[in-house]
Amino acid sequence: MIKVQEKDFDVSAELAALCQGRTNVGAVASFIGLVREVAGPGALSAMTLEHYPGMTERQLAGLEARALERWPLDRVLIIHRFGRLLPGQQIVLCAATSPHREAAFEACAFLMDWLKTKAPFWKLEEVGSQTRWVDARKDDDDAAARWQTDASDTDNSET
Amino acid sequence: MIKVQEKDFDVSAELAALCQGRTNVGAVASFIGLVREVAGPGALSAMTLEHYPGMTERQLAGLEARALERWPLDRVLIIHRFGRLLPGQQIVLCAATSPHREAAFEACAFLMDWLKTKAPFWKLEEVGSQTRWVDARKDDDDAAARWQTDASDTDNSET
Amino acid sequence: MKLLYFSWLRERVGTAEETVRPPEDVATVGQLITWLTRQSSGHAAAFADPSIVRCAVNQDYAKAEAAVGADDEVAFFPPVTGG
Amino acid sequence: MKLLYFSWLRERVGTAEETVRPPEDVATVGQLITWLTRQSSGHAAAFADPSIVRCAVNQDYAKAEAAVGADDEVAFFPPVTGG
Repeated sequence: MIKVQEKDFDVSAELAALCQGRTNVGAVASFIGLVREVAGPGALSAMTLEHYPGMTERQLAGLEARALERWPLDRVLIIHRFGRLLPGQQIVLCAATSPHREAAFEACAFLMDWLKTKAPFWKLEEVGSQTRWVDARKDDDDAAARWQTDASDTDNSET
Repeated sequence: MIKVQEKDFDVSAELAALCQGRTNVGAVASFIGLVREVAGPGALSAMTLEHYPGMTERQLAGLEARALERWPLDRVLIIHRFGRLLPGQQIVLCAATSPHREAAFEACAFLMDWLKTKAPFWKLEEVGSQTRWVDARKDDDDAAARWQTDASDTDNSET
Repeated sequence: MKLLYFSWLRERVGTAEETVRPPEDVATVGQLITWLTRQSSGHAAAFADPSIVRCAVNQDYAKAEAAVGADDEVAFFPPVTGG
Repeated sequence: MKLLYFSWLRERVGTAEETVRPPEDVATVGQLITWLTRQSSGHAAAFADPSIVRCAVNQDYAKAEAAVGADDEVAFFPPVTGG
């Protein structure tokens, strides 16, 4: 399940809904990304997430399908917020449910690595009265690369 | 933080408390273990978790300390329930928070693998009118073994 | 052809969205970028370093050699930083 | 010496807890197990396959060669299955 939304989410409610009536689910691996106060040059006062409506949903749905195909999962959940967020607020929730924990953990890490490098979101940091667009991290590309299985996984490389 | 309790827990509230005021936490990896309805010979009607009060807290505190030493984490949370639980109910919550997601994910998987092989809990399954003690899984020993760094990590092997 | 810009590419071009009619010999993403850089100084600034520009055609990632046509939605943006 | 039993070891021995005074030549976990198997048929059944019995002395895992004394809390249980 994919949700792209401005409003906050409740982790307990979202995970409970994901597992509701799924009697073979023993493992729920999840990840929450929060706005950190630490920015490059000083304390962050806020962060605005811009995204590409339409493409975002399309990319996240493709990511969900890929995870479900690759691991023996029951369900996948990706919630990504957009708009202006304050330090400590929730940005993203990824979860994978499965009969066993290994698949759930691996799929959840996969979802985050790909989301960081494929989902069309851009972060604008506010530090004092200054704003700056966050640069992509080489580390994130490397993290995503470890999951590559074919050439179609390299889509976000140079144009 | 370690909690060994009979009552249920609220994931949102627990994770929010873990991150409260920790402005450098960007990543929260967590795992929830649920009672599966699927047992060996038939549908599970309930499961009772017995544990060793005192040793449980001691082992989980040691596990927490080991994770904090090994990864650049902010905090660790382990909540494990005991008593009689029904299918779909929550057994365990592990979480690790960190500035970055790789450490949080790895530490969370480590916590679960070690908890499965070191924390003194035993599951008694009820299937119809029969009860049986769940056997330890060789897979869990193998999963824990991949984190071993020294001889002291092999404590739960044969007496 | 509908063009969309995001993040600092949007700021440099000066608009989030525009409709263009490039000449017929503009048939790929790479040719479109070359043509766009000549349309304004804002466009030139946006595409000054093509190695940090990503493209999507009809909401899927596309490389320089990908085909583009009059009915396509083409988006340009920096490497993504969500999550 | 205080002994604790958990899970099916508790069921086989027939008690969760007992206090014992083994002879002085019982100085290790392994020697304690050997001595216990002679105390009752329940004890013998509990320790029939030592490879599936785990031990903790004062709440830390202990192997067969670990020392035990009169003031220790010694627990026996099967491989754990929590989580």
